Amino acid sequence: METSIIISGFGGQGALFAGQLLAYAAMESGKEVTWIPSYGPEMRGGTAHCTVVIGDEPVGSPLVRNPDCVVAMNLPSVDKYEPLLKTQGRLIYDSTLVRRSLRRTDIAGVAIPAHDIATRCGSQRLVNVAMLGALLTLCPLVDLAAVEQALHTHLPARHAALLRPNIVALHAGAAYVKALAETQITARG
Amino acid sequence: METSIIISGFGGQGALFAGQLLAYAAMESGKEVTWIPSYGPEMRGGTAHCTVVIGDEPVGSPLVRNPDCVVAMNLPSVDKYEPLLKTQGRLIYDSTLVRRSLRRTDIAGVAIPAHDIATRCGSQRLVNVAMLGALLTLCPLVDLAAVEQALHTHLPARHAALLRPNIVALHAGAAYVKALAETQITARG
Amino acid sequence: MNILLEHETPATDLDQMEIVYQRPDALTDLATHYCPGCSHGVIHHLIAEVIDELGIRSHTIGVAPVGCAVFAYKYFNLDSCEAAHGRAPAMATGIKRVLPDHIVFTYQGDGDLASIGGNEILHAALRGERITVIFVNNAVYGMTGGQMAPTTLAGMKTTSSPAGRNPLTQGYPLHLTEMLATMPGVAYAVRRSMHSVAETRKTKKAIRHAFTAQQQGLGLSIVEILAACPTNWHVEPADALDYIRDRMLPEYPVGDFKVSEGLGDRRLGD
Amino acid sequence: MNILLEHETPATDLDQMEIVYQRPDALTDLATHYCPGCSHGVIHHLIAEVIDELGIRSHTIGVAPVGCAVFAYKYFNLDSCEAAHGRAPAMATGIKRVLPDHIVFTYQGDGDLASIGGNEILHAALRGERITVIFVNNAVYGMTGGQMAPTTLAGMKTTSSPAGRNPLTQGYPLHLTEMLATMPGVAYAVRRSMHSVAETRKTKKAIRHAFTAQQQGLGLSIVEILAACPTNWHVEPADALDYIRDRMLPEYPVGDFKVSEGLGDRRLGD
Amino acid sequence: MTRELWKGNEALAEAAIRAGVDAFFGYPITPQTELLEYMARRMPELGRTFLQAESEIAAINMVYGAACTGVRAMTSSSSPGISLMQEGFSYIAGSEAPCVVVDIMRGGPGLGNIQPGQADYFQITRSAGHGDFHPLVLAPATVQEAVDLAYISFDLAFRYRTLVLLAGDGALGQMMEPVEMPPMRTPDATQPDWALTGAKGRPPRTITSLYLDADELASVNARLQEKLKTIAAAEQRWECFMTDDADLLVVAFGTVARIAKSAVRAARAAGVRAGLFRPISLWPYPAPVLDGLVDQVQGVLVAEMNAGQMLEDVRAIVRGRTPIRFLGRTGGVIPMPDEITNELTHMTRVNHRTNGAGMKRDVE
Amino acid sequence: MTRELWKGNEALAEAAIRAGVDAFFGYPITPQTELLEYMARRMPELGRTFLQAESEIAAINMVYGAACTGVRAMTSSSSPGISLMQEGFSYIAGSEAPCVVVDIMRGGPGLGNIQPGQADYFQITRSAGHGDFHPLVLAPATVQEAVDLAYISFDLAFRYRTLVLLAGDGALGQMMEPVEMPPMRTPDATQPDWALTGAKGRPPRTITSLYLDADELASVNARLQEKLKTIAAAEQRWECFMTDDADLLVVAFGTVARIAKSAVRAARAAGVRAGLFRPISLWPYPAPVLDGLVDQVQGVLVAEMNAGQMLEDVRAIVRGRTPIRFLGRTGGVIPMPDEITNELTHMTRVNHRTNGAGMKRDVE
Amino acid sequence: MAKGTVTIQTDRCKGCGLCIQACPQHVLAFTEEFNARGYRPVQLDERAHACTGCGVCAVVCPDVVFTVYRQPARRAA
Amino acid sequence: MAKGTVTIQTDRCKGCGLCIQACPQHVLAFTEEFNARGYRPVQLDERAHACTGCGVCAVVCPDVVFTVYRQPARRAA
Ligand SMILES: Cc1ncc(C[n+]2csc(CCOP(=O)(O)OP(=O)(O)O)c2C)c(N)n1
Ligand SMILES: Cc1ncc(C[n+]2csc(CCOP(=O)(O)OP(=O)(O)O)c2C)c(N)n1
Ligand code: SF4
Ligand code: SF4
Ligand code: SF4
Ligand code: SF4
Ligand code: SF4
Ligand code: SF4
Ligand SMILES: [Mg+2]
Ligand SMILES: [Mg+2]
Repeated sequence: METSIIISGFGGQGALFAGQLLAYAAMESGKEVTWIPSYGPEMRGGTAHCTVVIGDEPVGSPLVRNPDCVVAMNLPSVDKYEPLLKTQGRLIYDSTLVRRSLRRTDIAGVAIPAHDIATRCGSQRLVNVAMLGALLTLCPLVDLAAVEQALHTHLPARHAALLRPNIVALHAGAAYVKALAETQITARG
Repeated sequence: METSIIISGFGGQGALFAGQLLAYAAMESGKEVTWIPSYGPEMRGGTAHCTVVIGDEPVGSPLVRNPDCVVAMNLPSVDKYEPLLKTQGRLIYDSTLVRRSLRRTDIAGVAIPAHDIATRCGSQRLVNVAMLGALLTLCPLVDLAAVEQALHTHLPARHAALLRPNIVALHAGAAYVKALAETQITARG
Repeated sequence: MNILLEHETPATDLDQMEIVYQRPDALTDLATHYCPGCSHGVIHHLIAEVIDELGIRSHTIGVAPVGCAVFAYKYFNLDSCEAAHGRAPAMATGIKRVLPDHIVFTYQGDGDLASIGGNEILHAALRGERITVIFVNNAVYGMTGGQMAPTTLAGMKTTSSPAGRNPLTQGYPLHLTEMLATMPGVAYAVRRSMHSVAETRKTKKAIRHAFTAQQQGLGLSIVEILAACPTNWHVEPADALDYIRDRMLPEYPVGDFKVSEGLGDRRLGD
Repeated sequence: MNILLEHETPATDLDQMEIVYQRPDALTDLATHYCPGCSHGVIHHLIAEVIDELGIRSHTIGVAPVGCAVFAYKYFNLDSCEAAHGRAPAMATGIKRVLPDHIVFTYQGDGDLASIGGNEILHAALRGERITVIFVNNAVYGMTGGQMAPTTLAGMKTTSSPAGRNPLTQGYPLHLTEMLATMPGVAYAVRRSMHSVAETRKTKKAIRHAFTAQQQGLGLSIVEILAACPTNWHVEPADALDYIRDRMLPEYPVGDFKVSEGLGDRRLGD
Repeated sequence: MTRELWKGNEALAEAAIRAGVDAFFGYPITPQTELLEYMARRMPELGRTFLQAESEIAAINMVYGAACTGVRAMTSSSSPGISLMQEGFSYIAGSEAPCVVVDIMRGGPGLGNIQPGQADYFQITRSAGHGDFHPLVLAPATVQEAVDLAYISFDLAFRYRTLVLLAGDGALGQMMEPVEMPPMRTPDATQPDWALTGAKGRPPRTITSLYLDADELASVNARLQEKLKTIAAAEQRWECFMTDDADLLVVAFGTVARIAKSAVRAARAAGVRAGLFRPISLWPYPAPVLDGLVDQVQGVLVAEMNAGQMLEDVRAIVRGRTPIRFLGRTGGVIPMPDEITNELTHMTRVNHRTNGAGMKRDVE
Repeated sequence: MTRELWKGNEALAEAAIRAGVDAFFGYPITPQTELLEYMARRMPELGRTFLQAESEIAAINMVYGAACTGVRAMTSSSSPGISLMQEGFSYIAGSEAPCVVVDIMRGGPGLGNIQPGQADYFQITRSAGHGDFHPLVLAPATVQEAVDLAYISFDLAFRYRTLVLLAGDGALGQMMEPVEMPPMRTPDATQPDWALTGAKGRPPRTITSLYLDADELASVNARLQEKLKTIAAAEQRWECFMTDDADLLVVAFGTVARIAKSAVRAARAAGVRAGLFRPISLWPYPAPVLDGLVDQVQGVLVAEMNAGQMLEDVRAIVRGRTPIRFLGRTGGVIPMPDEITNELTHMTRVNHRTNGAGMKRDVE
Repeated sequence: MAKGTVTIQTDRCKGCGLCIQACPQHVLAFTEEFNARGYRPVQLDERAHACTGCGVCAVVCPDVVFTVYRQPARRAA
Repeated sequence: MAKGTVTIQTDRCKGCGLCIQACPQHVLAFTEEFNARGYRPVQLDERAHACTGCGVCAVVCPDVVFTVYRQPARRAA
């Protein structure tokens, strides 16, 4: 079984790093995994995304047409990936930036106020990790502890000060989804 | 039937031009013909030669391993081509420059004092045409008239003054061979 | 947070006013892919204005480089093509030689022009090709993510000179425009900068002179422009302009290295 | 007419005498393929003498060009290789970077160095590669039969400029050495000539300085040498020397365009 | 050994470093640049040579020069840069300098784009420049395999005095995957007996590709051809995946092959007995193995990220014995597992030859 | 018409001139240089463009630029120079600029020598640069045919917006032969609707090979492949010589083919029913015709001045139906008619497969 | 009435801020909102009336988003 | 006794004449004969004794055919 996740946002929002964290965590959990970025001519701005595929056997294609899960950090990402998600796929998006409701009814969409959560945790830049926490609660691909570990090991030294806030944001994102689940998970965003 | 002729000498002796004259004459006589130079890294000096193939059908290979006729204007050319000549092939060489006698007995070698003939006709530079005249007398591949015509048409304008001496040398070379034939053509040079 | 409307319109009554600046004809209506604060956009704008002012759009042919400006052919509203990396001067030569009455310009980055394309510009200059070269020097390879260019400053850290460029092993910053200026085939060779409004205006003038030199058939004209690459310099756009002024200018002073007489007489006044 | 003996020996009793000139060690015993009177042979001789004098033969590596001197690797009695056309400075860079204690030199014609190989020499100079470049400028492509080179004189007829080089369309003669001299990476850049015995001796000195500059690790050293190609100039060997003096020198004056201080102090006296 | 997450380009660089590469010369180009950047950081730390060249042409000629001295020299690039190196490759082949070159292929022709591609197949396996030669071309399908092949590449280059080309694509270069890195090798200090090291106490050596005399050059070529024969016999590499009982055979290399593996598994799950033949050495092509498999299967599906280049090799091996179908993707589009599976299912349905649209087609 | 004696290189130049070539950009290289020198003399006389470029790279990019304006532009070179043009070829293919390039091949690899060769076969028919494309490659065997093909080369280049490569070798370039020159054409003044001529009274035009979006580049490639299919169907050229009743078939192109003709005649004289199949278009390869001949013969002899390049095409066409023998000459050595005849006689004697020495070998 | 004004194609603005820094009248500021490309574009702020139509913003803007208007010069009458 | 002399590797001489022109003592001349490569090589002429062993011929000869000998400097005794 392979699970594919696309994490997508504006350049600078940390989509690629979130994907790497997930990949590190998956590897440390003994899974097979691939991570691949989109790479284009735009150096800054524009939309950046990465694809992570996690499996029990060596991963075939590192790229997917129809992902199982999408983490969308902005509207263009929702626009792009909502139609591509697999049936019964999961779409987590930032309700702070994306105001429209989802169109498909055969996917599970979860809106999380990631921007607000991140700001509460200390910085707008934590949106990516908050959403990763949310994803991993919705689809328990790896333990949050493994992501925490990955953060410890791979957060660039110059961002050491952000380690704790990152961990807090990860759990805050997770907590939000858990709370939501405890009330109800709708099939519509 | 194809007849192949190699004309060979030191660079500057006019071997290539003699070959071209022969090729022009052959073409004007309605034959098929190819002419090809040897081309090497040495710009001046060294040995230069060309190969002319004359036939009734379109010529196959413009290069030959074993020529029918060789016009050798110096010793290295004799050294190189004597062994390569076809059995019964003709080797015309300048006895002024080549003092050794030929080794093969299965070829027809004709020594002509081309240097002397040329000098008598007005210039050392006429050696090539004198030897061509000799060749065409020995092997009547084309009429001397055709070569004369070729000289008229293709002697570079800046050498116009040499036209008559060239024609004289052509016939002088021919006359020498004819005289020789009238006495005897040996199979040894 | 909301998505804004396409145009933010001011309260003032526009009908009463004259338009004094607007998108030049010689630019298409496409949004560029450049990073925020990238000088390429401004330089495109300047070139387009000059082309409009000289009224040459319909017989001008542009040659885009390989570099961040690779899509320049989409942004200029004129016939244009995309050269192989560094070969724009050769391609422009091919065009100009068969269309001598047209205006041909190349638009090239420092990697494109001064690194891989050094021989093509050297020989185009030697031959005095009547082309105009807009040489955008941002001291890095922008498009490929900030590697060292021949124009990278001594000590400057890039992704391929992580310890800072060491001139003793990686070379000294290249002053190509000065070198080209020594060649008789070059009619106009100057350096300008984008670090301020005033300098930007001078850059535009230089671009006009360069095109004029071509119109007059004087030889090759080249305008080197010190330009900002905020992304690969890892600074904010506004700071990038200071970086040009404080770091690049000392190594690359602006100046006129060659102004052919024919041009000087008629043009340098303005 | 007879073939001569291999050696013509003089009557004098040689045992009584000292040898003052003989074939240098750094030349192999091969006869060259050069045309009569070609300067390449003399220049090889000078280089070999310098190498012998400096005692560096056994740690010197030569890089031959594509050009008439393509077989230089056969004539020098030292480790050597044959580069692709124009790429000798890149190949020499590769060698020198991994063998920094060896002496590496390229031997290149004007077509090889200044035409197709313009970018490789430009950037080797920019980087200040510690190599020595012997640049044999005979103003034509010798090997391919006398086509125009970037250094061909204005008005000079070649097989590819049959009407004489027209600088306005075919470019002005290229002064590459002067251009390279402007670069900080270059330690020594001079032009010399082969047109007389005195000048030939000066050429040899320059070659020695160039190798010394490399030994001292000062940067790239280049000696441009005005050389005769009697064959493609269509003149007799002796007249070719006059041609250098009368035609080439006015365009390409001999001179020291760059002599790095380190070198000047110690060496230029002799 | 520990598994670490490595980006393909950086893993290739690190593997070459551990294999003992002495000198790297390169020029940036997407999607290969991280390799160069990694070298820019690491090589100086290790006291080895890194130099950014002014162009790919300079880079390959620097590699050529360094290799002539007997050190381990390499460069890396992507398709347009590889085109520019063709003359250099030819000189290297002619003078038998051992070099390693990495090609992280992208979409073409021309500037094309920076997405993954496999359309350098011809220009690296066939010509790689004028004259008769082939580089030894190895095409890894995973980052781990890229590491493993890079690790042995210099051994191969030196054993045969040949150019070794590691051929990946943008996906392999850009992706991260868990890798076990091999240990750092202690560089071998013995100098080959052809290397230019200064003619001290021995006759001078020359390295050249010039042989003006036709017979001499012919004999050099005969020797080169003999060497190629030796390589062809000894260095074929391939993987057979589920081929034992396969009715249908997918033939694919590199990234497409790993995708095809998923497709084969899916096809099996759907009851189609598919298998995968994956050439690892593109030159020498592992023809005998494929040849053996052909008789056993009812059809062959060639899948490539190009318009049908390896396809020509497969056709020559199959020699009409079984139908071949081709699935080609160009422009940086990567074929998805289900597309390959669909082709396989399609092939089971039709046992006559049909012509698919676009770049899906039945070849014979 | 009058027959004149022309040197191959100069005849090619004059034929291109009579075909209306507007611009020539080139760089000297033996054995092609006379073509450039002829252009240097004649083009300015006619008021057309001649420029000696600083390198082959500059030359092909000048041709590319000039071709973008819709004029007839060409260059010429020989093997190492052709290697240097590979990137340019790829850009030209990607942006569909019609260009003509002459390749007078010499011995390789590397600097090799200046004698005749045919070892660019792969690099001109297969890759010619990165990405998926093939130039239209025409290989004349006589100076007359060189003239005739050069005369139509621009028509082909413009009809298909493709690169046309005229592939000869040093022998063809250097030899003189009688030729009937075609008349001077009056250049066609209509400008193609894609040409860059200044956006006067019309929307601007752009010529590029860059398509960052994978799907877009894929569709460009699909279009290019369609075009190649059209060319492949319409532009096959070949000559069959004495094949009607042939038992043995020689397959050869260019200079080797003309030599093979003599060999076939000689073989016939010796009672061996030999014939010659001569591809004139090397791409598209005239496969159907050869395919048809294969069933009729008892063996095929491929003769080339390389180590076996076209051989691969022939093998793929023969598909094991009949034995193939290969006679290869490299380094500038030209096979002589009697060597080919000997091979043919040898083939009649042995009807089992043997392996010849060196580059004579039985292939299958 | 203002001497000049500008219109701003906000969907094109990349929020680089160069115009804000260059405007001699300091009448430009970022919006709070993001545009579709994820940037906070520039707008005339509450001091818009102070715009002179000098065009400096148009000169420095890399994304050519400004159209600059100016009050026609009054004839001295 | 001559102050100096030279030996000439005549098979290598290409008859370019540069040495003849350069020799300050005018003691060099072409032979009448040709060598194996077709050139008329140089020899010391009848004035050979005038050779000073100055080495100019060796400096200018492209084909490195000269070995130059000189009478050892006599000690002033
Ligand atoms: C032959 C080739 N080599 C390398 C590249 C990769 N490449 C694309 S742009 C570029 C450098 C661009 O730098 P510069 O010219 O300074 O332009 P900038 O992006 O800075 O404006 C390189 C190396 C390529 N496309 N083709
Ligand atoms: C790539 C390539 N292009 C062209 C040539 C042909 N070629 C050989 S030597 C030469 C020019 C040599 O001229 P120069 O460098 O001036 O040396 P010279 O012969 O004058 O000493 C050329 C163009 C080649 N061998 N390779
Ligand atoms: S990377 Fe630099 S040069 Fe390229 S678009 Fe961004 S800012 Fe401009
Ligand atoms: S052609 Fe000129 S450069 Fe070449 S060997 Fe002859 S004289 Fe020397
Ligand atoms: S026109 Fe002048 S004053 Fe008005 S906004 Fe622009 S820069 Fe400011
Ligand atoms: S300069 Fe242009 S792009 Fe930058 S903030 Fe101002 S309006 Fe926006
Ligand atoms: S050594 Fe001097 S004097 Fe003697 S031959 Fe030579 S040049 Fe003349
Ligand atoms: S200089 Fe040398 S080659 Fe020339 S004539 Fe004198 S001895 Fe002979
Ligand atoms: Mg740049
Ligand atoms: Mg020269």
